[in-house]
Amino acid sequence: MSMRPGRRHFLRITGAIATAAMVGGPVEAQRRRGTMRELEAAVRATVGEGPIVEGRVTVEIPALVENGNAVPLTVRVESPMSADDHVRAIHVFSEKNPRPSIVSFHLGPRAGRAEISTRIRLVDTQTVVAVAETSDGRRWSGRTDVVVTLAACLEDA
Amino acid sequence: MRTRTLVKVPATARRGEVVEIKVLVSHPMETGFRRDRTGGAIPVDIIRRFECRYDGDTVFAADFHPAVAANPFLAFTTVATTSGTITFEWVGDNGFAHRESAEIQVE
Amino acid sequence: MSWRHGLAAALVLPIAALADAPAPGDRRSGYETMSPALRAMQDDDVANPGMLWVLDGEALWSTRAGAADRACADCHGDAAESMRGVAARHPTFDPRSAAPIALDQRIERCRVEQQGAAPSAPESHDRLALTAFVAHQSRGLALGPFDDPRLRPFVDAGRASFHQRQGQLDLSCADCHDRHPGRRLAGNVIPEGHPTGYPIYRLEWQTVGSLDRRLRGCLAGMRATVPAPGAPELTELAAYLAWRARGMTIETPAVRP
Amino acid sequence: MSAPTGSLDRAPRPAPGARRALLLAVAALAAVGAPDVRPSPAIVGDAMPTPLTATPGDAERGRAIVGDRQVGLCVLCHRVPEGEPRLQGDIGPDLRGVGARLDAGQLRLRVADARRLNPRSVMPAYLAVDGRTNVAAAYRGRPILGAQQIEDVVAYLTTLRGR
Repeated sequence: MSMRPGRRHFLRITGAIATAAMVGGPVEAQRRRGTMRELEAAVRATVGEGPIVEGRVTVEIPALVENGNAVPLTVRVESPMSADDHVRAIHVFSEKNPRPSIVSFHLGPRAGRAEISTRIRLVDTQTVVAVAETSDGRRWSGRTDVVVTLAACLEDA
Repeated sequence: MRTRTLVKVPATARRGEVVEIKVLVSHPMETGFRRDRTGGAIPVDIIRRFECRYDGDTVFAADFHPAVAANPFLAFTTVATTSGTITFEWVGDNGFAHRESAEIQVE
Repeated sequence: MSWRHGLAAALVLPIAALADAPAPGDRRSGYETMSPALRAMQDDDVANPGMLWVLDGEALWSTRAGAADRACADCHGDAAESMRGVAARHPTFDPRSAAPIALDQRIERCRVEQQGAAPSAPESHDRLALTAFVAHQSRGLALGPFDDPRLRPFVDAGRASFHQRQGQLDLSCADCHDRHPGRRLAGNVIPEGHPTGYPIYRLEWQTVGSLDRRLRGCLAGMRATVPAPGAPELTELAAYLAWRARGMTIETPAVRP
Repeated sequence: MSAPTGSLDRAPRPAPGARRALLLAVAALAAVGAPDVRPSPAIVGDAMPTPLTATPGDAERGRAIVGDRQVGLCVLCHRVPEGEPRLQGDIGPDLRGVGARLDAGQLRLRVADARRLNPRSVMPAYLAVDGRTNVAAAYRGRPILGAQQIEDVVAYLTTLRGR
């Protein structure tokens, strides 16, 4: 299989997830391969083709989320944030939401640190991926798996 | 409904210090994926863009999609450069636009 | 708990209920069983979305309204002083209706009668905002003591309804909140059900809501008939819950999943 | 004193005086539209040995009912072998291996009317309609599960033999 190195790097992330999903049975594994492909398509639509290297990006979400309507999220990128070496943008993607794009942040050396917190919606237990673009034109990624609790009692049931 | 915001910017900072800014704005962030009681689709109504300017320069911005939670919250940082005004602007669907500002004293 | 409280509890509570309800010393607010992330959301006033309602209430407090063209502040002055402790006393016995009255109902009466304002719906934004603002003035204070003897029959009625199995699922409030707090109902940790933070910002709602709304949601989950907001049976239940949580700290606006 | 809760794993303990007589309303069963419902399920010891319907339970359908948070509701309180464990409750006994601990008749009684064995159990009587208070209009006169659904659930539970 011949692929450009960067693409293979990113697929390795999704491949690892698909392997992990095998524990949940072949149907689940296939479904997750599908959702991860959609996620990757959204990443490509946002940052274009070219290498995306796993690393430097930390996606922080509590291990167990009590409600998917407001999930605390912190993304952090290792970067000196200097005039000639800084993070330009961070894009956050969901694997299973109806639309993969969650939020994009635009920053620069005047941020001082590449660390942003917000609150997002996640419809289900899934993987969240963040891709950072640095001033040298390179891309980095990080991800985390989140378990989202569904409300037990629905008000309008 | 009125738009309310909560903004936290340190009143004073040392030059070159990295300061944390937190902002919260009231907005339902209607996703467009929900249905009302009669089964009709509730149209999407979200904030699309947030910008933070420091003495006129954009130092941070965010593009929101429907997956940003209701009453959007952001915490980010900026380098204290000079005494001045930091402004915050949220712009979204149906003509939504809201501005806030805060002063910072840099020593 | 003082011996006087203990004696009062022994006099008021049927023995069977005593065996089940968490002892006052062991009671825990839902705050304590939330994740650190949600506790942080509640604790930081800039991160707590409920504060947006408090802010709105603060603006309403000093806005002239109604036929009388009067603001709350015109009569009550600085809410930080005049409203401090008011939420801790509600629901309180209302001599005029000879029944308990909840804080939002008390505020509504004032608005309609003193300001000449148009009546507002129980879950309307303005009512929630003003109630959240007034209740926020009691943040950090202890609930109660709810020792007005005129309140007692209503607290008793509320207790009876708390222990009444109902709905298709044939469950009582006590089945979950007295007997199984801390256990998980699906993925959700069952709280003890103390009304210490209302109106609350509930992530499930994505907005601020009242205790009535929470109680109605619970009843719907039990597949029981759901009283209208502000119905006397809900206020009785609220009076019992407040009495049961007496001495606990007011958190308004609390954040809950 | 902590109250006894779910009784699935407990020794048979018929309720003293059986205050809640098991009135499995035949009318209610008819209302769910099961033509082959047997009229009067007998209780023997801690079991209901005779199936509620002539059609044998279908374990696959039972699996779906148990896992559905709006239908069987079982996972709200119980752990089952499938699905995300962190989304399952721990109020009632763990159902993994329950098929090795209890036979079909014992399971049937515990689903149909657990409170026959322990009136204080939070486990509702799934087949009963009597003695209910304040039932929402949409559910009035209807048991939580119909007779055939209970047979399906029992058929599934009997397959849960390992942990």
